[in-house]
This record gives sequence, C-alpha cells and structure tokens, in this order.
Amino acid sequence: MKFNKTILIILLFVVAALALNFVMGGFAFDMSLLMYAKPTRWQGLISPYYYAVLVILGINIVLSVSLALLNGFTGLFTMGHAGFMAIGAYTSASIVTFMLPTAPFFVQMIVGSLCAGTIAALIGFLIGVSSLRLNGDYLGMVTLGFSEIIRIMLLNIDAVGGARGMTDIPQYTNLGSVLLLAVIVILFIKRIRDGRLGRAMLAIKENEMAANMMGINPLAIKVKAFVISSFIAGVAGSFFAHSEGYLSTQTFTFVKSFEVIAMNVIGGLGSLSGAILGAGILTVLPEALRKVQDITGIDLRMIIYALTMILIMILRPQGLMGNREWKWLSSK
Amino acid sequence: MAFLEIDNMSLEFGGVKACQNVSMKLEPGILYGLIGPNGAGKSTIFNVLTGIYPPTRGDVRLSDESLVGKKPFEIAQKGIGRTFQNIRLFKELTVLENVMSAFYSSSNSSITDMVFETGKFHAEEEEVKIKSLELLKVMGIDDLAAVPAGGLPYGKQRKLEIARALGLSPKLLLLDEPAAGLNPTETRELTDLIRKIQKDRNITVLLIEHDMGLVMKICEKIYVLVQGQLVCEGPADVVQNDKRVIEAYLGVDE
Amino acid sequence: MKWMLNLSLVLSVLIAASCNKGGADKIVIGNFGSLTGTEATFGVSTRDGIILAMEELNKNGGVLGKQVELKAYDNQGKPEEARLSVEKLINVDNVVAVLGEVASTRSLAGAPVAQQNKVPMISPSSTNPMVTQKGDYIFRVCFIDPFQGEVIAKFAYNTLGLRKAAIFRDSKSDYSMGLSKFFENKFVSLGGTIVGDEKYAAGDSDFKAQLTNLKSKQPEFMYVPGYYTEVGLIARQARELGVKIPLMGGDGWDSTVLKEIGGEAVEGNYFSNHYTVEDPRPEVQNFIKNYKARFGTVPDSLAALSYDSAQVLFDSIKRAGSVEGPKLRDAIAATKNFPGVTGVITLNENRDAVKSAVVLQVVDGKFKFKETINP
Amino acid sequence: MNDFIQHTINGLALGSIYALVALGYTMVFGVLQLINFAHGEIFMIGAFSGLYFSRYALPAGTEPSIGVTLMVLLAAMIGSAVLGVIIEKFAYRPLRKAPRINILITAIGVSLLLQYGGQLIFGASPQFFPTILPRQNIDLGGDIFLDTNQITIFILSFVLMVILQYLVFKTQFGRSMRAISHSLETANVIGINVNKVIFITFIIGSALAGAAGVLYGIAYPKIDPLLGLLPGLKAFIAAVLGGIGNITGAVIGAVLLGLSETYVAGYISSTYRDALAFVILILVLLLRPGGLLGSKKIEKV
Repeated sequence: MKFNKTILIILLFVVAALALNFVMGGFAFDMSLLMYAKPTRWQGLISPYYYAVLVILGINIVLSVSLALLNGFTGLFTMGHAGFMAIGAYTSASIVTFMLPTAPFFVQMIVGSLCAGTIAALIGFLIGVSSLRLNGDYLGMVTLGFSEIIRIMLLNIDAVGGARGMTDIPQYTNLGSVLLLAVIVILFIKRIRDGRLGRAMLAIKENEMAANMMGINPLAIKVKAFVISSFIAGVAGSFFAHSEGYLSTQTFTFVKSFEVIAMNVIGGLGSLSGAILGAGILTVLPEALRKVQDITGIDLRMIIYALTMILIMILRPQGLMGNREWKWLSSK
Repeated sequence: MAFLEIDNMSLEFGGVKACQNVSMKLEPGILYGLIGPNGAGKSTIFNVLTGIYPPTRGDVRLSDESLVGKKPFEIAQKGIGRTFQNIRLFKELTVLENVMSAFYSSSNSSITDMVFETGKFHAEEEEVKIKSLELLKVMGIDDLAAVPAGGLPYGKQRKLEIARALGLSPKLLLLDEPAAGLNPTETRELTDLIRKIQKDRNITVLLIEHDMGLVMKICEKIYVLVQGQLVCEGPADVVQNDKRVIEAYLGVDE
Repeated sequence: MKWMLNLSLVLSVLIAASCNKGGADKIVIGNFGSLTGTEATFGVSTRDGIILAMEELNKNGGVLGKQVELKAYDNQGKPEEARLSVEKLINVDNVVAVLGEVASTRSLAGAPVAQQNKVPMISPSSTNPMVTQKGDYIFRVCFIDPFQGEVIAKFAYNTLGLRKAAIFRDSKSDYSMGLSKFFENKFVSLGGTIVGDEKYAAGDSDFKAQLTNLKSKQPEFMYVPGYYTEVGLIARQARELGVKIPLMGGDGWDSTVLKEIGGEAVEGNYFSNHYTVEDPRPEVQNFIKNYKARFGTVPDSLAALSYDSAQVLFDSIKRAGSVEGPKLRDAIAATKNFPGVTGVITLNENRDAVKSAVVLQVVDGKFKFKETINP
Repeated sequence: MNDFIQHTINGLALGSIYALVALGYTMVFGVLQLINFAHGEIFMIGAFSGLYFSRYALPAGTEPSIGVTLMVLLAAMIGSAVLGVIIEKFAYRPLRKAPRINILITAIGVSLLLQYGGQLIFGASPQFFPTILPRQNIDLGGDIFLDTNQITIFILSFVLMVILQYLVFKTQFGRSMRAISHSLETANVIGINVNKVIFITFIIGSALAGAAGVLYGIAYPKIDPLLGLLPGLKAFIAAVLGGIGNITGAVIGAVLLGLSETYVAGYISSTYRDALAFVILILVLLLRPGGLLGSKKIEKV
C-alpha cells in the first residue's frame, strides 16, 4: 500500500518536472530535439532571472539536504561541503568538455553527474576513513582544511583554467532536471533516515558510546554517511557547473561551505524539512535583500545574513522547524 | 568451562591502578552481582568487558574467544549487552526506535532496499518492530512506544535501557546500577523484572548495584570489589559475613 | 498537499514580479562588481567612477533627452553571484547596457548572459583576452594582458637595458598570472632571461620567503604584476631584505594606497598604466578634480577605466540615437578616437580597446611619466 | 647557507606574529573549549583601534617612539577587550549550555558580522598603519638582514607567554580558570564564579589579540577589515599544533608553523604555501590530536 503511494508520488513529480521542463525549457518533451538540441532556456513564462534563482534554489536544496545527512542525522560537523561540490563541478565539466563534447546532452548529463558523484564520493571515502575518528570542532576544522586544499589544487591546474576559471562548459542544466534531482535526493535521504541505517545514524548522533554498545559500528556508519553525502554534493556540483557554464575556484571557498551549514541551522538541524526551508530562505533572502541595497546604497546583505545566524542561534537554537517535519517528509 | 572468563586482568591509567588482577568466571544462566564501595572500579570492569578500555594485562574470554583488542561494537554483536550508570538513551528517538536500533547488526536490508522500500525492507522493519514492541511489553512500557525517550520519567528510562540492551539478544547482560534513583516500589518492581528476564531468557546477568538488599535478594553469586581488587566472592550469606567486605563498607562507604 | 499550494503561490508571485517593467522616462544602466568581500575595494572604485560619469552626464541634460539611472549590484566576489546579478540587471531591471566587472573571472561568468540577451556589456578593466571572445556584445575599454605584459618587457629590455628578470606573481589572480605569462614570452623573445619565478596569494602579508629566494637568483629587476593591495607590502619587505633592484608592475599598482603603504620602498619603481595624472588634457585633469571633490579620494586606475567605460557607453547611445541592443552594440563597436581619461580609445575588431600605454615611475611619492609605448 | 639563515629569521618573525594571535586563541579555548572564530576579527579591531588612536588621538607629527607604541598598544588592547567582552556577553553567554555546534556557528556568525561590518565602517580599501615604532634594518653581513621590528615582536610574544604562564599556573585566578577548563559544572559547585572568570579570560584573550593587531600593523603596515581571516586561521592551526589550551604549546606551534611555511616557500614551492598550514593541521589532528605538547584525554564513561 505504502509502496504504491510513493511510486505514485514519484510519478507525479516526474510528470510535474517534465511539464515544468516543457514550459520553461521547452526541449525535453520533444524527443526529436532530445538527440541534438542544446537546451534553450530563454523561453517560457518567467523571467530568466527568476528562472536562474529557481535553478540555484534547486541546487542549494540538494546541497543542504545532503549536508543534513551528516550534520543533522549523524551529528558530524563538517565544514568542507564546498570542496566536494568543487570536485563534482570540475570533474563533470572536464569530462563533458574534454571527452564528450559532441555527445547528446542527456548522455553528457548522466555520465557527467555520475562521474562527478563517484569521484567526489571516492575522495569523500578517503577523507572520511582518515578523519572521521575525530569529533566535533576538530572534524569541522579538518574537513575545512581538506576543502581548502582541494580548492588550492584546482586553482593550480592549468587544464581547468587555473585562476582564470573554466569557460565554455556546456549549459544543459535546466529547471526541470534540477527539480527532479532535488526531489529524488530528498526522497533518497528521507528513506535512508527512516531505514535501519538512519536509525543507526541518529543513534550515533545521540550517543556514540551507547550506539557502540548496541553493536553499531560508528566509524562504518559515519563513513557511509560521508560517502553518500559527498556523492550527492558532487552531483550538485555537476548540475551547478552545467548551469553556470563557467567555473572558478572563487565559488568554492569556505564561505560556500558555511552557507550550506547555515541553511541546515536556520531550518533546524536534524530536520529534513528544515534543510529544505533553510535552503529556500538563504537563496531567496539575499536576492530579496538587493532591494534593500537600492534604498541604502550600500550592501548590507552579508551583515543581515550574519546577524540572522547569530540571532537564530541565540533565540531559537533549534532552528525554524526544530525537530519537526512537514507531513510528506515525516517518518510515519 | 566458564562461559565468560576474566583472567587476571589489570587496568592502569598512566600509573593509576583501576583494576588489579581481577579474575572472574561466569557460568551461563546465572545472575551475578558485583558490589563494592564508590570508586572501586565496578563500572571499569564493565568498560573492559565491553571493549571500551583494553586491559593493560590479562585476558577476557567469551566462550573461549578472547575479547581483548576487539572493538566495542564487535563485542556487542557477540552478545554482550549493557546499560549505563548514567543513562545513555537516544533521547530524541522514540522509545520504540531506541529498541529497534539494537537490531541494527542483526538485520541486513541494504541501502538499495531502504531507498526503494523493497518487500524485504518492509518485512524486516515489520519484524523488528514486532520484536521491539514485545521487549517493551516485557518491561511494561509498550504504551509509551511513540514517545521520545528523553521525555520518559527516570524510572522508565532505566527500563527502556534494559529493553534496548535486550534487543541485541545478549547472552550476557551487564546492568550498571539499574535501581539507582528509583523509589522503593519501583526498585521492587525492577528487581522482579530482572529476575524474570534472566529466568525466561536463560541469560547470564552481571549486576552492579548499590542497593544491598536488592543484590542479596536476587543474586546467586556476588563479587566484591575494593580498590580495584576482588576481595571476596560467593553467595549472599558468605559475602555478608566476610570480614574484609564489612571493613571496606564500614570504612569507606556511607 | 498544502506545500504544493505554497509552491504555486511562490511561483506566481515570482512570475508577477518578473513582469514589472522599469519606467520609460529614464535610461537604466547596470553595474555588477564586488562591493563586499576581499576584492571590495576594486568594486567600489569601479562603481564610483561610473557614478561620477553618470552624474556629470545628468547635470548636462542626460542623453537622448533622458536622465540616466544606475543599478549597481554586489556579487561578493563570487562568479555565480556575478552571473545572477547580470541576469537580474538585464531581465528585471531592463538595463540597456551592463558595465563590469573588474576581475576577468566574473566578467567571464556574466558575459554569456549579456550576449544571450543581446545587451551590450563593457568591461572597464578585465584584461583577459577571453572576455571579449564571449561574443560580439562584449567590449572592454582597457588594454589586454598580452599588450600590457609586453609593455614592461619592452621598456625594461629596450629603455633600461636590463637582461635578467624575476617574476613574482599572484596565483589567485588571473590578471597577475596573465600579465606574467605575456611578459615572460616577450622578454624571452627579446633576448632576456627569467631567472626566478615565485608565487604568492592575494591576502597574504608575508612575502619574505619568496623574496629571499628571488633575491638569491640575482635578477636585474623584479616583475610584480599584482594589485596595490599587496604590492606595497611586497616592496617594503623587498627593501627590508636588501633588495635594491627596481620592481615593476602593471596598472594594478595605480593607487595612492600603494604610495602610503609602500612609502619609500616603492620609490624608483616602474609600472605600466593607461594614463598619467601629469597629462594636461582637460579630460584627465577634470576627472581627477571632480572625482576628488565627489568622493574625497584620488581615483585609482579602476575608477578611471570605469569612468571611461561609462563615457564610451553614453557617447555610443548618443550616436546610436537608440538604446536597442543591436543598434547600441553597433555604435559601441564603432567607437573611434574617443578622448577618454585613460587615453584615446578605439575599439578594434576584437572589441578590445587599442590604445597606448604609459610607463610611470614613482618619484618623490608621485607617479612620474617615463615613456609612452604604442601597440 | 646565507639564504637558510635569512629564511630562518623570516620564519621566526612570522611565527612570533602567529604566536601573538595564537596565545589568545588558546586561552579562550582552554577555558571554554570554544574555538573562538571571532578571535581573528578581535585582532583586526585591535589593529584598527591602534590606527585610529594614532591618527586622531596623537598630535600630528608625533615622532615614532617606544612610548608612543606603548600608548597605541594600550588603546588597542582596551578597544579589543571591550569588543571581546561584548561578544562574550551577548553572543556566547546565552549559549553556554547549548550544543557546541551552535556556539561554533555563532562564533562564525560574529566573525562574518565583524568582517562585513568592518568593511562598512572602515571602508574596504586597505589603509596604511602609521609608523609608531622606530625601526632599523640591520645588515648582518653576507646579505642577511634583520629588522628591529622582528626582534621586538619576537621578544614581546615570548614575554607575553611567560606572563600568561605565570597567570595561569601561579595565581588564584589561574587556578579558577583551570578548574573551569576541567569541568564547568564542578567549578560551579565548588563556588567559583564561572561567569566572572570567563569574563576576565575574554578580557585577557581579547587584549592579547588587540596587542597582536598593533604589532601586526607595525610589521605589515597594511590593514583592512578582512585582515583577521588568515592570521586567525593560522593562529588556530598553530594552537592546535602545539596542543590547544596549552600556552607554551601555542608559541612553539606558531614558531614551527612560521618556520615551516617559510622553508616550504623557500625550498620547495611557493604555490602550495597556503595549503601547507592545512596539511599540518590535518596531520596533527589525525596523528596526534592532542598536539605536540597536549595530553590525550580519556573519555569518561
């Protein structure tokens, strides 16, 4: 019974995504176009600016939800999410640009994002195995360190543009595919959370010692969570790369990692709905605050942003959602 | 042949001797007590048994297999379940989920099963749920299954910890002061429960307890630990009349 | 399914908002730059240059009988924000043209959007050759890395007769990496040798390790094509280590901050620039005077370039008689001998400015004109 | 060989700057077990307090002298201490019992707020830090140069370390501090005024950061609102390297970090100089989480 319902929901989303795709991108629906056309994103109902914001929103949701698996469910405080996103973005961009420049875009998309995820997961595995014995702030600092090292290395690889950045990356990401990805990732994470793996993660977060005494291998579970999370971050990076069409290491700084953490925290650590809500707020808020800039003439966005963080931590440390979930994401 | 054997085990922390030459032999299906004044190293023995601290010297064997060097979760999987003196529940999980978490290592649905919610996944979840509810019923807290564990009253948290430990289907159950902080009625209730569980499941129980009455009443054999050393072992009447035990208690404890 | 309702509500609000068009009585131009973050000082100078140009224009009656309004958006130094701000400028604020960015990285991120929407974009100071290759709507009013890199190579080799160079470049900055590359090519092809090559990263404050290394290679001069934010300290530390050879750089040096921070250490050093404040042309003298009056500081080269980019844009609007993308584009592309602050600007077929460069020397805390080098 | 000596001098000088920042870092951590991310920004505010003090409070044309330097140092220490106390009272104190991740996030929030607030107030453009200490370049012969500033800073960080060491191990306040760092609850129980001790710790730690800010300004006379970012991170790494919470360790870690950065840039490659600090951080945390001088703590069960 439950099984049927979820299939129905997924189907509904696929249909909705395709419909959106049709309206906004106008390519995926037409099978003949599918083979050769590059997606033209500049048609349809809404302004390309809002379209671009929505695409970024989708990518941010994916990032935020994947981090929630670590931060919220397993209790691992990592500050290196931008690093995995960078690996995914650069991997996908390189593979598509150098090896599959003429392939139909859906081949590029599938191969690109899978490779991005796999490489990110592989590096995530190596980092995880070596550093997940650490806890708390120390883990945060080590992951931050790894992410910075990744960034500095990318900056010094000339093949991907070095300081100039990588240009002319095929832009095939469109709103439909991003939304579809977001939905798949949300459901994926939700189901992991609700299964025995998720219970083990939560147990480790709550009390690692007790989890140990329940026969749960904390390191193995943490590494699993880390690998899954970096895989998804890598895929998000791939979608990001092919949405921007341009990559520079300036994107993947510590600030980006912190933004994703902030999404989790504002929404409520430990809540999947919170991670989504947080991503929504932190994507839309900075854009909405541009209006403030029109009035004041100076950019207060980062200040408002920082203040929001501090105030939420002090006044509502459990975040906007607390531990609650929206109905469709609750475990029962 | 003993089922669990602690063989001349010593544990030192940077020169401080927490346990010295402790030897114990536990037979299957018997309820043991471990008593001693505060700071005698009772919980430390539990921590060595469960692999949290590796012993400095000596050996610990479960069914003739050495546990030294094994990771805590491996030891747990081999069938040693425990509770904690200062309760360590998964506070934000529900009561039911707390117990279900103990079935982690005995179930085997994969990530794919979870993500696609396959039949196997549902069957296994269902089975674990039923078993967990049974355990809760045994402890008399099945009506609270959906409540977050952190919200339970103290006494019920103690019971839940035992139910969770039972989820491992342990051969050996280590209970660390299960009656601490309970009122006399609750203590009596718990005493009966422990005995009942031990008998019904025919498991070995090692019980640390401050409440002498409780220990003397239900334990078939009692070990007395003073300053990291076993000073006496035997049935209640032997222990009660042992000079060193009386000295230790009169001299040190309240 | 309440959330679905919410989603559709949000969507419809977004759609409604996107239909909001700007007033027709004004011409809106856009600027994107890093107004906050590590490169904020460059973004702020650039924006101020545009503001000055716009205010002067509006005081004189605007263009095509309309007043000009500027929308300036911050991108915090992030390329993805740069792209988003260009999207917003073009699609929401309906700007007729976009001015920006300083850093080539962010110009490269924003340019494709302008190109796709057929809205002209003029970069005041992105020097990477690739920027204008993004399409026929992308222009710049500065010279490109190859030319500027060669300027110092020629000057050092021909004028000063130096043969051994060391390079000290900013690995984080595309500008610095680009200049270094073209300097190296030219200097070597002229017959000079590069004896040392070290890197630093913008934001560092200690350069002594690298400088000690470069010094031991005994070059006759050191090429440090970075921004004034670091060069002042580099010069200081070089002198503290007993490095007595001249340092040379590019237009990134042009700022009073360089003189303040570098103090005596920058004395006698050379850099290539677009113009010299000694130039008696009224464009130059008025610009410096007005900028000081308006913002209280001496303009750096970024401000001068952005001022010029705005001037070129206004001139092109006047010539085109229209603000429609294609017409405006053609007018900008036809810019010829425009008397800008940073020189006489002619755009070539690659939409790059062709103009001569000057070499300046720091003497008594002033940037003294040394030589003009033509393309 | 001469190069090596010069590199060593440079490395020691760089290390002593890191040490100054690391001392405050490690002190706050020692008491609160809190990575005070905003420490770098307190340091930045110290530098700006010094700048504005010497620009506006001192009569124009004041000649650089040791007296002037001490006055500026004092002003900066007061400025930073006030800021540190404000941060402690409004951002950290309400969170004393909250999970550590919340405190850490608040700390990062405060740090961002000060960075961007600083850009708003002080302007984004770098400013010249006035010469307040007479300096001389000493030619040691063989093309090796030593700066009097380098010596001053080196000595100062050593002196501060000794003073702190005395404070922590020889005074009543130090005993209370150590008690709190051992266990906040116990300290409460045995009648230590925890809030007061933490308050004073923040004053001292922040004042140290303020002093470091001025000395940094003297050594690298270019300051901007984002100046705390990199030294803050490096100082943290230095503190971890030496064993966080350990005062001597912070200084040793800082000097080692300064030396290794200089040697790597000098002999291996300057490309990965900034990555080096992170590599060190990772290696230390993975191989010896307690740092070089730290001890391994046993988790209480």
